[in-house]
Amino acid sequence: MVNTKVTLSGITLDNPVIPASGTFGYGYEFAEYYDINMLGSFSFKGTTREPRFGNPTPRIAECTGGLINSVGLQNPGIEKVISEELPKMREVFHKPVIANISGFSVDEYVYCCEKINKEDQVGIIEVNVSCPNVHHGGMSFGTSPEAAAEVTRAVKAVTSKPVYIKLSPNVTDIASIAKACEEAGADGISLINTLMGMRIDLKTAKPAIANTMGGFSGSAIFPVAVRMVYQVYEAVKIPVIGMGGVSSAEDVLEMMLAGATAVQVGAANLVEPFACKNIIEDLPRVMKKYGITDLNDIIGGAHK
Amino acid sequence: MVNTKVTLSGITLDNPVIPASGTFGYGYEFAEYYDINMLGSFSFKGTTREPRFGNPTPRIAECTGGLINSVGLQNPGIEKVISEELPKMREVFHKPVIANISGFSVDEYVYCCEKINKEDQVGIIEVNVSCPNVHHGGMSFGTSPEAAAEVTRAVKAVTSKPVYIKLSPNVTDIASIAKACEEAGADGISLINTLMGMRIDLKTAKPAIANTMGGFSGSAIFPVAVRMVYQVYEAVKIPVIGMGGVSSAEDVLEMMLAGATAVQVGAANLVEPFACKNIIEDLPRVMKKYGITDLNDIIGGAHK
Amino acid sequence: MKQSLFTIRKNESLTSTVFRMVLEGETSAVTGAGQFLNIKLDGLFLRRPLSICDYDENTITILYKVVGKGTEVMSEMAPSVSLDILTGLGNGYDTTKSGDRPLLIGGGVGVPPMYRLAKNLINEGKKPIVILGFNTKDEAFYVEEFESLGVEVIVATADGTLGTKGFVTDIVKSLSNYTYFYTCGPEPMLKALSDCTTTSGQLSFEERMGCGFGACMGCSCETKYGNKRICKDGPVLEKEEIIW
Amino acid sequence: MKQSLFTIRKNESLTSTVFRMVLEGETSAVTGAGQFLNIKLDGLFLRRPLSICDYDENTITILYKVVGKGTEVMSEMAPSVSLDILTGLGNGYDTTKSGDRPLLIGGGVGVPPMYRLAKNLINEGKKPIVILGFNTKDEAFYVEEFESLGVEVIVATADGTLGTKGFVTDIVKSLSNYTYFYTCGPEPMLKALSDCTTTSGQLSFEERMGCGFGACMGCSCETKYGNKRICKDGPVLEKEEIIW
Ligand SMILES: Cc1cc2nc3c(=O)[nH]c(=O)nc-3n(C[C@H](O)[C@H](O)[C@H](O)COP(=O)(O)OP(=O)(O)OC[C@H]3O[C@@H](n4cnc5c(N)ncnc54)[C@H](O)[C@@H]3O)c2cc1C
Ligand SMILES: Cc1cc2nc3c(=O)[nH]c(=O)nc-3n(C[C@H](O)[C@H](O)[C@H](O)COP(=O)(O)OP(=O)(O)OC[C@H]3O[C@@H](n4cnc5c(N)ncnc54)[C@H](O)[C@@H]3O)c2cc1C
Ligand SMILES: Cc1cc2nc3c(=O)[nH]c(=O)nc-3n(C[C@H](O)[C@H](O)[C@H](O)COP(=O)(O)O)c2cc1C
Ligand SMILES: Cc1cc2nc3c(=O)[nH]c(=O)nc-3n(C[C@H](O)[C@H](O)[C@H](O)COP(=O)(O)O)c2cc1C
Ligand code: FES
Ligand code: FES
Repeated sequence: MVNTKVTLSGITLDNPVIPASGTFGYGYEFAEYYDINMLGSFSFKGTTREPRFGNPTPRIAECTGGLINSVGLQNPGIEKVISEELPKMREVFHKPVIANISGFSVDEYVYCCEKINKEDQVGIIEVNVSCPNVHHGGMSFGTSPEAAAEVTRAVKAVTSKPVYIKLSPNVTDIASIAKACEEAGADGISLINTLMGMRIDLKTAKPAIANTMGGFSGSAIFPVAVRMVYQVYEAVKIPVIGMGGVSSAEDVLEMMLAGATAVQVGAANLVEPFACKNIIEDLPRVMKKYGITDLNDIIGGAHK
Repeated sequence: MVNTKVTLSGITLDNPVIPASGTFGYGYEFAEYYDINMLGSFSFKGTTREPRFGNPTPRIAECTGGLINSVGLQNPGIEKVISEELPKMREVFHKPVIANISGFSVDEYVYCCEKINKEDQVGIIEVNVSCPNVHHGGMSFGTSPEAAAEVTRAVKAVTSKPVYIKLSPNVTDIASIAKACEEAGADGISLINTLMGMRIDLKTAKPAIANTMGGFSGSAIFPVAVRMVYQVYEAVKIPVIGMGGVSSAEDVLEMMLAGATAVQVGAANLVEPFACKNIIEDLPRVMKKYGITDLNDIIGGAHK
Repeated sequence: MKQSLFTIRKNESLTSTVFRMVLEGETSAVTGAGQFLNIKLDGLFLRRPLSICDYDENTITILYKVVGKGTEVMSEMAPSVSLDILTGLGNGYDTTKSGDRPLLIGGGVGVPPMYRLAKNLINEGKKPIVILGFNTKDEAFYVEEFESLGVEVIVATADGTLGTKGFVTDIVKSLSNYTYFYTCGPEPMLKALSDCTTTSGQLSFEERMGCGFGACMGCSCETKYGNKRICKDGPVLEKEEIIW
Repeated sequence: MKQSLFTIRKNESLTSTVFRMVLEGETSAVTGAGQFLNIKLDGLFLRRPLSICDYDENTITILYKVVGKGTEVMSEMAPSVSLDILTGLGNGYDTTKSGDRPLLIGGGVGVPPMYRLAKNLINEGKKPIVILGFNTKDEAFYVEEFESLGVEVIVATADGTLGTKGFVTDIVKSLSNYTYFYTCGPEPMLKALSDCTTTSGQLSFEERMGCGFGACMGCSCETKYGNKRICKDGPVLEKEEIIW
C-alpha cells in the first residue's frame, strides 16, 4: 500500500490531484461522467463580484502541446455562485472545495473573499492575482511584489480560511512575489497561471483570439511551471500547489519533487475528460515504479 | 514569382530565414550537408571574451515540443573566433553573418564588440543580454530596461555595424526593455532567447540538467515568442528579428505577421538538420497558398 | 458524453476536399440529429469537433472538409486505424417543433447534420423539404443520398452549375408553405436565413472549442435567454433567442 | 551524416528488456564500427541515439534496451513501419591501433558496437578476445552471435548465473597477453577498465544529446586534447586523453 494523502494548511486530501480553476466548471459537468469524490479537491471557476460574460469569441486557439484561452473570467458573479452553484456542487462533491477568486481592484477581492469565507463547503480560498489592476495602469496584481502583497493582506484581514495566492508566471522574478505574499500572510502559493501567448491565423492575417492575446497552458508549459515551483519552494516556507501542463501521474511526481504539496491539472481536463481520474488511478503504479511509498517523502525532493 | 527578400538595417537578405545562435555552430558543420549560402544569413555561436567550456553535463533535457539546454556559452573566446572560426566560415558562407556576442559585464560586451566590429564578414552584431550580470547580483542584463540600455549604449559607442539587442523572454514587460534599447541606439531587436525551464529526472529525483535549470526552446514556446514579437513591434520602430519555436514556413509567416522582418530558427535545426533548407524551399509554396507575393507586405500585418 | 475508441471502416472522398468517414464503435451516447463528436488526433492538442451525419447501433458517419492540419491528417487515414472519440456532444435538433413541412437548409459543411435530421423527420411522418447550398457543382455532395430518402431536394449553387443559380435564401424566399426550419452552415447564411424565414426555426452554430463538453466556457455566446455554451447548450439555438 | 527513411524489417526481443531491430535503407553514410544513428520518433522532440551493432549494403542492426518513453515506443513497433534516421554519426573505433590480440569489452547495452568491431578486426586478420558483462543470465544477449564469429568469448555476470561470477574488470585483470582494448558500457565500468588495463585503448561514451551531429555543444566533455563533442569528436575517445 502506498500513501497518497497530503495536507494543505490542515486540510488532508486523499490525493494531491486537484482540477485547476476554469477547466472543471463547477464540478457537476464532470460528475455526470465519474464520481468526482475521488479527487483530492477541486478549484472552481474564477469568481468575480459582478457577473461576467468574459471576452468575445474566438476565445480558444490551438498550440503545439497546449492551447491559448481568453475566456476572460466568465462567471455568474459571487452572489449567484454562492446561491446557485455551491448548492449544486455540494450534491456531487462532499469534500472541501477550493474557491478561486478574481478581481480588478483590491476592494473586489475583499468583497468576494469576505462573502465566500462564510461558506463551509470552501476549504481554501485561492486568490488569482493574474487579472489586470484597473486602478493601476492595467498591469496585473501578480506582476509586482507590492501589489500582490497588498491583495494578500487585504484578503487575509477578512477571512478565517487558508488563503493561497495564485501567481502569474509572466514575471521576471517569481520568487520575490511569492515571498512578498508569504510575508503579507498568505497560507500558501498556487502556481502557475497561464503564460501570455498569441497565435495569428494565416488565413485572415489576424490574431486567432478575438482579444489578440490570451493565456497559454497545457503540457508545453510544464518545464516553466516546474522551474517556478522549484524557485518558489526555495523562497518560501508555506505550501505550494503546483500546476502548469500536468497531464500524467509522472508529471505529478515531478511537480512534487520540485516542491509542490499538491498539484492541479488544467488544460488536460479539456481534451481528456477523464484526465484526473486516470492520473489518480495511475498514481500508485507510478509511485511503486519509482520506489515511493509515501508522497509526503518526495515533496521538494529535488532540492536535496 | 514571389519575393522573399527582406532588408535588415540596409543589409538585404535573399530570404528571412536565419539559423539562431547556438544551434548552427559556425556553419561549416551544416555546410557538409547542404550549401548554406541559400540561407538569409546565420547567427553564429555566442562569443565571450574568454574561452569557455560552459556548464557541466548533462546539459540537455527533453520536453514536450522542445528541449532545455544549459550549454552555458561554450566557445573558444573572441580571439580564436576571429582568428580560426571566421576564416573557416568564410569558406562556406559568402554573405554577411550575424555575430552573437555575450558577456558578464558591460566591459566584456564592449571588448568583444569592438573586436568583432573590425571583421568585414560580420553584417550585424547581435548582443545577447540574457547572460547574468556578474557585477549586479546575477540578474541578467536583459531583465531591466536600464541594464539593457547601458549595454546598448556602450556597445554602440564602439561599433559602426548595426547592433541588434537579443532579449530574454523571462521578464514582466518585454516592450519596455525593447524601448529602452531603441532609445539607447539599438538598430534592431532580436527575440526571444530561451525561457527559463527545468525538468527533474524521476529515476534519480534530481534535476535533469547538471546546472539545475536551463533555457527552454522549441515549438512549445512559439506562442510566447509570437506574443512578444507582437508587443515589441508595437513598442519600437526599429526592425525585429523574431524567433522561438519556428519550425515551418507557416511559422515564418506567422512571426512576420506579428512584426518580424526576419526570422531565426533554433531548436528545429538540432532535430531536423535540414530544417532551414526545408523552410526556405517551402516558403514560395506557402506564400502562394496564402496569397502573398512579397514578404515585405506582411511584416506586422496582424496589427492592422 | 462518452469517450471510446472507434475504428475507421471507410474513408473516401466525395469531392476534392470533402470526405466521408464511417466509424465503428459504441454509439449509445448519440441521442439525436445535430449532435457532434470530438476526435483526438495524434500530435494535435485540441480535439476536432464534427457533426454526426448519420449513425446506427455500431457506426457513425461523418462528412468533413479538409481545411487545416487535423482534417488533412484525417483524410490520409486508412481503414482499421482507431480513433479516440467523445460522442454524444451537443443538444441536437428538437424535432417536436417541426410541424408537417419543415425546411432543412444545409450550406457547405453544414449539410451533414441535415441528413440524419431528414431521416428522423421522415420517420416521424413529416414531409421535410431539403435545400442544399454549394458554391459550385464540383463542391456539391450528398445530393443523391438525400434524394434517395424520398424527400424533395432543392440545390442552389452560387455559380448556377448545379440546380438553381443563387443562394439558399433565394429558394427559401420563394417558398411559403413551410412550417418550421432547421439549418446549419456558415454564419452569414444563418443570419440571412434568420432574417428571411417566416417561421420559427433552429440554427446550428460553430465556435472554436476548448473542450466540447461544457467545461471551459471557451465557446460561449450571449443569447436572449442568457449565456450559452455552443458545445453543451448548443450547437443548436432557437431563432428567437439569437442575438446577431 | 545522412538523413533518410528506414523501414523496420525485424523487431524482436532478446531478453525481457533488450530488443533487436533490423532496419532497411540507405546505409552508405555508415563508415565503421562504433558509430551511431539518431532516430526520430513521433511525439518526442529529441532523436534517440543508438549504436550500430552491424550493417551491410542495405540494412542496419541495432540492439536497444527499453529504459524510457522512446525505447518503449520502439519496442512496440511492427515491421514495415518507417523511421526517419540520421546515420553516419560519430567517429567510431579506429582498428588500425589494435595490434594482434585486442580485447573487446562490452557491458550491458555497451555490447552492441562490439559486434561489428569484432567482425572488422577478424576481417583484418586479428584475433580479438571478447568479454561481455551482464548483471545476470536473464539479461545476457548476443553471446552466441559473438561465438559464431569464431572468436574467444568470455562472459561475466555479477551474480555468477552465466560465465564467470564478477565484473569484466576481474577478467581483464586475469589476462595479460592482449595488445589493445576497445570498450563500451556504463561509465563506472569504463573508468575501472581505464584503470586496470595495461595497454592503450578506446572507450565509447554516452551523453545527453541535443543534435547528435556537432551543432549544439550539448554533449561536450573536456579532454587532455581539448574540448570534444561526444557526438562528433566521439563517442570513442582514447584512454590517454580522458579526464576522469
Ligand atoms: C459543432 C461543430 C460541428 C462541425 N461539423 C462539421 C462537419 O460536419 N464537417 C466539417 O467539415 N466541419 C465541421 N465543423 C468544423 C470543423 O470542426 C473544423 O473544420 C475542423 O475542426 C478544422 O480542423 P483542422 O485541424 O483541419 O483545421 P485548423 O484550422 O488547423 O484547426 C485549428 C483549430 O481551429 C479549430 N477550427 C478550425 N475551423 C473551425 C470551425 N469552423 N469551427 C470550429 N473550430 C474550428 C480546430 O478545431 C482546431 O482547434 C464543425 C464545427 C463545430 C464546432
Ligand atoms: C552514442 C550513444 C549510443 C548508444 N547506444 C545504445 C545502444 O546501442 N543500445 C541502447 O540500448 N542504448 C544506447 N544508448 C542509450 C540510448 O540512447 C538511451 O537508452 C535512449 O536514448 C533512451 O531513450 P528513452 O526515450 O527510452 O528514455 P528517456 O529516459 O525517456 O529519454 C529521455 C531523454 O534522455 C535521453 N537519454 C536517456 N538515456 C540516455 C543515455 N543513456 N544516453 C544518452 N541519452 C539518454 C534520451 O535520448 C532522451 O533525449 C546510446 C547512447 C548514446 C549517446
Ligand atoms: C480555459 C481555461 C480557463 C481558466 N480559467 C481560470 C480562472 O478562472 N481562474 C484561474 O485562476 N485560472 C484559470 N485558468 C488557469 C488554470 O487554472 C491553470 O492555472 C493554467 O491553465 C495552467 O495549468 P494547465 O497547464 O494544466 O492548464 C484557466 C485555464 C484555462 C485553460
Ligand atoms: C543548444 C542551444 C544553444 C544556444 N546558444 C545560444 C547562444 O550562444 N547565444 C544566444 O543568443 N542564444 C542561444 N540560444 C538561443 C537561441 O538562439 C534561440 O534564441 C532560442 O533557442 C529560441 O529559438 P528556438 O525555439 O527556435 O530554439 C541557444 C539555444 C539552444 C537550443
Ligand atoms: S468548448 Fe468548452 S465549454 Fe464549450
Ligand atoms: S549533441 Fe549537439 S553537439 Fe553533440
